[in-house]
Amino acid sequence: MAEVAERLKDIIKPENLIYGKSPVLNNVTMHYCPGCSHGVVHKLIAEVIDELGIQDKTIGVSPVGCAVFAYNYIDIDWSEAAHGRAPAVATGIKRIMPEKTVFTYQGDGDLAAIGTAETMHAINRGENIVMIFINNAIYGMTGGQMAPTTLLGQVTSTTPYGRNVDLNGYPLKITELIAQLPGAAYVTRQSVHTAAAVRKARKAIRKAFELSQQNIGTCFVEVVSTCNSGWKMNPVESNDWMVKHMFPLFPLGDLKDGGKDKTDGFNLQPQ
Amino acid sequence: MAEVAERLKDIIKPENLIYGKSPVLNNVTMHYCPGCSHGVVHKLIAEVIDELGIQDKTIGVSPVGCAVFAYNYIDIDWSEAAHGRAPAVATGIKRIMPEKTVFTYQGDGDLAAIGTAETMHAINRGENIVMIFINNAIYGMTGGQMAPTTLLGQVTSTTPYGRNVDLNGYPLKITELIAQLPGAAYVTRQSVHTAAAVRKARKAIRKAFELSQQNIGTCFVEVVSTCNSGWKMNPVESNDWMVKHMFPLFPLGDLKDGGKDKTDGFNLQPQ
Amino acid sequence: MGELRLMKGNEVIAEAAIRCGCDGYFGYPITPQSEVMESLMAQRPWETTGMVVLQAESEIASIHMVYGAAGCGKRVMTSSSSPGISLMAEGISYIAGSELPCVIVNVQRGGPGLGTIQPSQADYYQATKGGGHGDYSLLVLAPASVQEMHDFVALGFDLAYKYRNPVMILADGVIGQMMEKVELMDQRPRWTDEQVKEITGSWATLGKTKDRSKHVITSLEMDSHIMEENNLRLQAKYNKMKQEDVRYETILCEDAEYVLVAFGSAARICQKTVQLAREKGHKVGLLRPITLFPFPEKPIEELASRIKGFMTVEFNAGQMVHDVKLVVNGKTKVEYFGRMGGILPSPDEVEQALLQKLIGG
Amino acid sequence: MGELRLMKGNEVIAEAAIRCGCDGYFGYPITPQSEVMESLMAQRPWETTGMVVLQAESEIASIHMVYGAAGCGKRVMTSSSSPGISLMAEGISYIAGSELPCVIVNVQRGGPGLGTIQPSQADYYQATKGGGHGDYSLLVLAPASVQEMHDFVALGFDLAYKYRNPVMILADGVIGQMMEKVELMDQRPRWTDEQVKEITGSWATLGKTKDRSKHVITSLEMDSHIMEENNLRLQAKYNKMKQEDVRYETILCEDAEYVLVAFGSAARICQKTVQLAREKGHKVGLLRPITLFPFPEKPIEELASRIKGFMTVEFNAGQMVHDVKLVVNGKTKVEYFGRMGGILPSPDEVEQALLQKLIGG
Amino acid sequence: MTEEIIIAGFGGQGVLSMGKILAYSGVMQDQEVAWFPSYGPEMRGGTANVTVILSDDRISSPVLHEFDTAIILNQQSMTKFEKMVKTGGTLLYDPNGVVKHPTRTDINIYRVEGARLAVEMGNPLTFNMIVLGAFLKAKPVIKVENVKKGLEKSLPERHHRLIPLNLKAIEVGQANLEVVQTV
Amino acid sequence: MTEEIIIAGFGGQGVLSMGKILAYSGVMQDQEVAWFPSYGPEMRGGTANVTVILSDDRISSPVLHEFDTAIILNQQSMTKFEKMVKTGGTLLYDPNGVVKHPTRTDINIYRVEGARLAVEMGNPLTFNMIVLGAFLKAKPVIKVENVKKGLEKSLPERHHRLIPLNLKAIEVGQANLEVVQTV
Amino acid sequence: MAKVIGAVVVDSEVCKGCNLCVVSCPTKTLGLNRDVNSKGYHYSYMENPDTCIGCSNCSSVCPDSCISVYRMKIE
Amino acid sequence: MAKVIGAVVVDSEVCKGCNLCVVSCPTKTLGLNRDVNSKGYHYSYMENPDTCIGCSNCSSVCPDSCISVYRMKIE
Ligand SMILES: Cc1ncc(C[n+]2csc(CCOP(=O)(O)OP(=O)(O)O)c2C)c(N)n1
Ligand SMILES: Cc1ncc(C[n+]2csc(CCOP(=O)(O)OP(=O)(O)O)c2C)c(N)n1
Ligand code: SF4
Ligand code: SF4
Ligand code: SF4
Ligand code: SF4
Ligand code: SF4
Ligand code: SF4
Ligand SMILES: [Mg+2]
Ligand SMILES: [Mg+2]
Repeated sequence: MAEVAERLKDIIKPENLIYGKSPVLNNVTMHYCPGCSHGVVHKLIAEVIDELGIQDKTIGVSPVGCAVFAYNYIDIDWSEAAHGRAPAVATGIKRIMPEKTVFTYQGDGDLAAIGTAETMHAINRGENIVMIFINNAIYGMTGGQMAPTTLLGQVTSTTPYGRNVDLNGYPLKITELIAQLPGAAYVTRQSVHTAAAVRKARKAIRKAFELSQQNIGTCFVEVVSTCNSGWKMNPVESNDWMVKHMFPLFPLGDLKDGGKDKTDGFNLQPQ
Repeated sequence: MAEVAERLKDIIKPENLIYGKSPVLNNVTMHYCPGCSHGVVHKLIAEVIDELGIQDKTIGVSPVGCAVFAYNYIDIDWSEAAHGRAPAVATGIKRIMPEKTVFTYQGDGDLAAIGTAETMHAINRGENIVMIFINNAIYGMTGGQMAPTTLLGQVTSTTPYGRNVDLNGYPLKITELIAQLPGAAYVTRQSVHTAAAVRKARKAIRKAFELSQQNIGTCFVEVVSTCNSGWKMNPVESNDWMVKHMFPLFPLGDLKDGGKDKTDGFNLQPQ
Repeated sequence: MGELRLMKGNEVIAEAAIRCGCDGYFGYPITPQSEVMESLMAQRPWETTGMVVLQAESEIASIHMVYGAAGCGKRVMTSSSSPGISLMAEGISYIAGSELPCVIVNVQRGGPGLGTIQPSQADYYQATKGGGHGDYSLLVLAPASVQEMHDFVALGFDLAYKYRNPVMILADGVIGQMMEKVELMDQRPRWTDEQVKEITGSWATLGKTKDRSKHVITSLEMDSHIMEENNLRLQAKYNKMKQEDVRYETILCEDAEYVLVAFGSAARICQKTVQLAREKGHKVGLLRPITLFPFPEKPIEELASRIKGFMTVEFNAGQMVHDVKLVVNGKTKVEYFGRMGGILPSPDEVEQALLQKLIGG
Repeated sequence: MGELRLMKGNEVIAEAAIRCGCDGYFGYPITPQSEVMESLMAQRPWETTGMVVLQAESEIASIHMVYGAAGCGKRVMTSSSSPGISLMAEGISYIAGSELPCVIVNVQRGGPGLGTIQPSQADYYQATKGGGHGDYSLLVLAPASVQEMHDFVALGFDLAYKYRNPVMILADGVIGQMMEKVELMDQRPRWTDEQVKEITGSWATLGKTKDRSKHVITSLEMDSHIMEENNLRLQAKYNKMKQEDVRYETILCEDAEYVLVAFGSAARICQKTVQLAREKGHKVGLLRPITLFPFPEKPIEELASRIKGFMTVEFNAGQMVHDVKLVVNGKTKVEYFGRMGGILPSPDEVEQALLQKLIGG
Repeated sequence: MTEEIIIAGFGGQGVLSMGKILAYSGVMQDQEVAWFPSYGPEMRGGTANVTVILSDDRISSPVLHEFDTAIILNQQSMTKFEKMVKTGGTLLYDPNGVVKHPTRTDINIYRVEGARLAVEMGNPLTFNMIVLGAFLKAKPVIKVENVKKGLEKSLPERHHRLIPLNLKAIEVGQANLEVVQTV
Repeated sequence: MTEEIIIAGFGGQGVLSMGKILAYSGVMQDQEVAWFPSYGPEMRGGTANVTVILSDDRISSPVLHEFDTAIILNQQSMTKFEKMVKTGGTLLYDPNGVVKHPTRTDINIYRVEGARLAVEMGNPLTFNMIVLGAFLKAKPVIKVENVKKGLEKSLPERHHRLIPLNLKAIEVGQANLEVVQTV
Repeated sequence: MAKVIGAVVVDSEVCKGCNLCVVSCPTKTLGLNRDVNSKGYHYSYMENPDTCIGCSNCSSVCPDSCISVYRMKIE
Repeated sequence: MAKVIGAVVVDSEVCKGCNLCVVSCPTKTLGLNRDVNSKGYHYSYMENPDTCIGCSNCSSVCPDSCISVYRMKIE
């Protein structure tokens, strides 16, 4: 036992630290349920902001949703946004302070239900912002109601017998639509259920923030996520459920890369 | 001269009438500017309602836009809708009276700007309604401001130097997005600038109303249209301008046919 | 006697809607009232009474779905909480302008903005003075118990159809989340097609048959003279409400020297305050407006001429107090006591305020 | 003297915005005020002063763009007309709750619903009693001339920043569409980054530097006690407005026996009525509230104790009349005269009403 | 001096811009002015009218129930506005647009064949300037030089070449004013 | 008879459902009842409390500043609610969640080792029923048969098989009530 | 061979003179009248009444439904 | 061959016992403690401290950033 302690003391030295809490994260325990994906994504954003050295020029727009208190956790300037309006708020910020890096952080209810118009139009204008989209197929904050991305058959508090297409409509694959908007620069779908996935997601978020410095259009990162409370499973089961049920409909990977579309196709014809 | 009159008298007899004003059109002069496409599309809708014999079961939802008075012209029951909300109003009507035929009639500002969320979600739910979309690339009613579908370079009262992508964003090809929604049953893009086009457009509208009787999802007919007042051209020039400039971005033809998508892909995976 | 149940205010709204034969509900989740839709969804009334229940993509969509369905002469409703009701402002103005009957439930939370999900009564102005644009009024019912949450759904529809006017049930987080014993009404059938036609056939969009001219649901009128007539018609209707449908409750007002005026859950607290004050020998009564519009002007006017003062108790910065003052018109003292931010004053706290502001002062 | 121009009220809003160094405008077309954005777009201020002008996809997006940009300590604004303002209700409540300064112009048209595009003053309640949810107030300026449309833009920003509160310019279709001679202010530079930092650096989202803790623009507060404090802070601010920033104009009130109370274009009509009535020997004056919130209580109170009666003249069903009554508190008669639906009463029509309701009666 | 004028006709007749030039000319001679149009979506082909007030003093109401002068260019406007001319006031009209000629005997009545003269001038767009000329002949409330200045101010630079034509039209109007009755 | 009760503890302790069963039992014996919870997003892992009022008369305020009985299941709740028990009232607590034991001398104080007993019963979910049993022993305001009826009414059919276990837990609670002081 | 002849009737009061029928007529039958209707529009009329083949192109494109088309076969 | 050994430090007060780190560890180093922290969570800890290779998988997946990972090479 003493031997083990000795050995650990040897390893646990500042110079051997290879992964710790990001300095851009505040020392506040997050209010999220145990195992919630929000926490992982917060961490990645903080890490990227730290890596890129843009803490002093980044403005976050926090949504209405479980991440409503995001401003308590990531140590940057933040603006709240009413439910669904984060892309409009971010547009206002970015247009008025074009030298800043502006990002929104939104859930599926926020981004793909009430905020559909703001989402589509901000991206179609090619606003030079980053959008982080937490798709957990449910309204976490309000207690687990159906979200636009809820699967058919999935049980939520407003689809207690499973989502039914006639009663409730189809799941909305909004990221697929977004990828087709000419103003989108980079659109990718990631996940954070394994360490490998987390590393890929971090890369994607970093790329989004990097591209955003070049003002080449909207960078959009969907993270397929879990909401174990809403789903009424434990965090580990939730990950399995997500892999099994959500990935087929929301396959991971890049959907668009390379900046806004050329304007040719959208112009008046030459005289 | 007399001879001519004689000859005409011969031809102009009730039994020789092959095309006259539809009985489903009221005897009211429409308030539209001379040559406005709205009038033509109204006529086609009236004709189709007449042909299908569904005057007594059709409820129209008139928008805010130049067609705000549509209820004065087509002799059916109508509900107004606030700007952009026609798909929600139509959803309310159709869900509560599923045996009726319900259609919306909306401009590009109405359907594709302020009403984007209602448009996308009604169709994604597969509401069994018909949507007629008058895309004249401008806000006619309010005096010719930029619409979501205004082309880059196009002059409007809010883009007096031509629409510019950095200032104003891209034209939104909303019909292309709609065609990908699983709830869409039939999506087509038509025009009414020539007699041939009018006949095709009538067929499309008829098909939309016919399919709508089968409750197989949303039927969506875009009509690429002119707004000569807003464009500041005469009606004939407007048609030419439309053909030259709008058709390349908004090519005519069917975008989807065959009913709502299968639900397989959207379901939970089998146990 | 009807079935007795222990239920939450929010749940009972759903239950009452189904039982009174409501045709449709359109809504969007928001705390503290999400249980309304959740209860409806759990009950699947579409399989029993045929009631439609739809989760919309937003409160804006909800209210316009209500607009469409109400235009068909059907009895439809929505519910939300403060920020969601704000989003409905344009739609509610349209509904009032088009004279459509419907029921809108606001289970208030604290504002402004995102504020707090805790209870509040700060939407009194919004409900009674028209949050939306233009001259219109909702008929506003303020339930003070779970039983009234139940009763006011059916009553709301009755009044909505009597006046062809939207009715708002202005509740709050307390009543929404509280469970009480409630006597449920027996299941009534939804209106049959024939009944709908009989009741709404002169205006609803049921499909234009040959025997009548078309029906148009609209608030639009470009002719100023007709538009003014429309406005006057609305005002006449509101006056009629003032004549015929004022509702209120008085407790121990007969011999009262001081009267508390409070609605909803604040009135529940005041009930106990009255008790506490009476125990100490103060002649205190309570007037509880049940309809906030039309406001109970007459009983207040009558009291004004003989009592020493009123104190309103509100979970807001002082809103209803102005309506009381307007009626009292200088005849006696009118004070206000309130808490905000979701804090609920306790009965003794109200008693102290009463002593300080009125009785002692 | 500044440059003289003949301009429409709507156009001058745009001109004044550019000249007073406004940083950004976000809007959506609606009659009768679309010329505001059109004029801005025609002027291309982004090439001169650097002002941002963006046509949003809706009024909802507009107001939330304003929210974002105002949170950066920039001087931004939007404009709309009645239905569009209703759509902003939630956003305005958020702005008030987050204590963001900005200017919102409402060029009113007739409601409720789609109503008419003709002029109206029926959004008085909405503007002064909070169309959105929760306890909040806008500072409301009511211009009665094109010159005031000009002046109130700069004044609006000054007051908005003085109080960190949204300011509404409550105009109507008459003032928006009318052309008058206007003296334009000289072009002022927009605030430099240094100025912005100096003025708003303690709260704005300018990017968190090492030397300070993060700034968060929010209206959210789940701790009821802190939320109540926030509410009390807002109320204190509104009280301060009542102390320091009441604005009104009186015309011939010194010896008046009867006083008309009217704002905006109604006051213009009443000015002539005063003239007509005086010509006939009636001692009539006019009190024109310039700030509708804070309402000019003192001058009305003073008059109340010595005149024979007030009559408000409003293009609505009688809204401001209640604020006058609240102040008068029974001390003298308070009448209302109004027209609706876009009908504008002529000066002699007002005179007749005055004779009937007050002088004659 | 205060002159309260209503100009009324069809949307396409240049009613609003005639009022605008009049108002701008008032500014040029240091007067207070107000220009208040009817507005609406019905303006397409419908009627249009504008109230113009020129005054040496601060202007009160832009909404009036009687006018010093009515300039009337179609029948609908005649029906509506003839009765709103003050006793002793002035009514100027173009007979081409009118079926029922004015019948009042307590006001000054003038006519100008604006439509015909405009066609004769080879440019229908000069119509409103001809009518304006006639008005200024009947009631010289504005100096023509100030109208010129007003035109210069109100027209965008690129249209300044049209000013001579407009001034010519004003002359034609002045020369062709017909007096029907004076009181 | 009116009994005003506050039950307070952590979110996961079954505070709200204990209150619910109590309220439902009141209904079963024809009383008026009110059940008023704290609510909020912070309920995840945070504190939860519920006011339950049982009365023979119409119930006025669900908001109270003092209680006949406080049932306290963690330290935070002890800090908050000990002082709100009426003089002569009752405080029941589980010592496992508590560091600072109650110090008042003017109230009746009881304890029950709910957490420990629940583990002993082999089912931590019986915790709240054990506490309820203890309460009913201390203050028999509700008959156990009515609790049974209440359980039957309030639990969904599929959970009825759990009723015997719950009744057993109530018995365990009744048997294990410890009297700290009575006044 | 059966020849088809046609004729149209334009509701000249409703016509707004937009000219769309005129340019859509394959046989140049229609023209805009020099006269105006009561709303001031140069309304459409059969300038060359002989040439109409009753194809109803004009009527199809007319936004104001003011053209009735008649057709008959002659041997 | 250089071998890599590692160790982690879990902030047991912040840990919510979600178990995600435990299942993500390739070497089964981690486990949930029987004891609970002050919030009642069974926090994560190095059950088998010898096996850690410092791969930082656990730390990557931890939503609450409560794991610090240390690694060193040994010859
Ligand atoms: C206007 C308005 N409507 C509704 C709500 C209630 N509400 C808060 S968060 C939310 C949705 C949360 O779901 P999502 O966006 O998916 O975020 P998650 O909590 O799942 O991360 C809703 C409906 C609100 N605050 N404001
Ligand atoms: C909430 C709201 N915002 C704005 C308006 C003003 N408005 C009326 S119609 C319209 C747009 C019209 O354009 P479109 O939908 O393309 O129809 P069109 O007139 O071109 O046929 C607008 C912005 C309104 N009536 N309501
Ligand atoms: S409710 Fe769902 S999304 Fe919200 S914190 Fe809990 S697990 Fe995360
Ligand atoms: S403005 Fe345009 S869309 Fe409207 S009626 Fe005229 S031509 Fe048609
Ligand atoms: S029917 Fe055919 S041929 Fe005859 S006028 Fe019309 S378009 Fe010409
Ligand atoms: S198309 Fe119709 S409205 Fe146009 S000119 Fe021909 S007949 Fe007249
Ligand atoms: S660093 Fe790697 S090996 Fe070590 S505990 Fe974490 S996951 Fe396991
Ligand atoms: S992942 Fe983090 S919070 Fe979850 S058990 Fe491991 S250390 Fe604790
Ligand atoms: Mg979600
Ligand atoms: Mg359009």
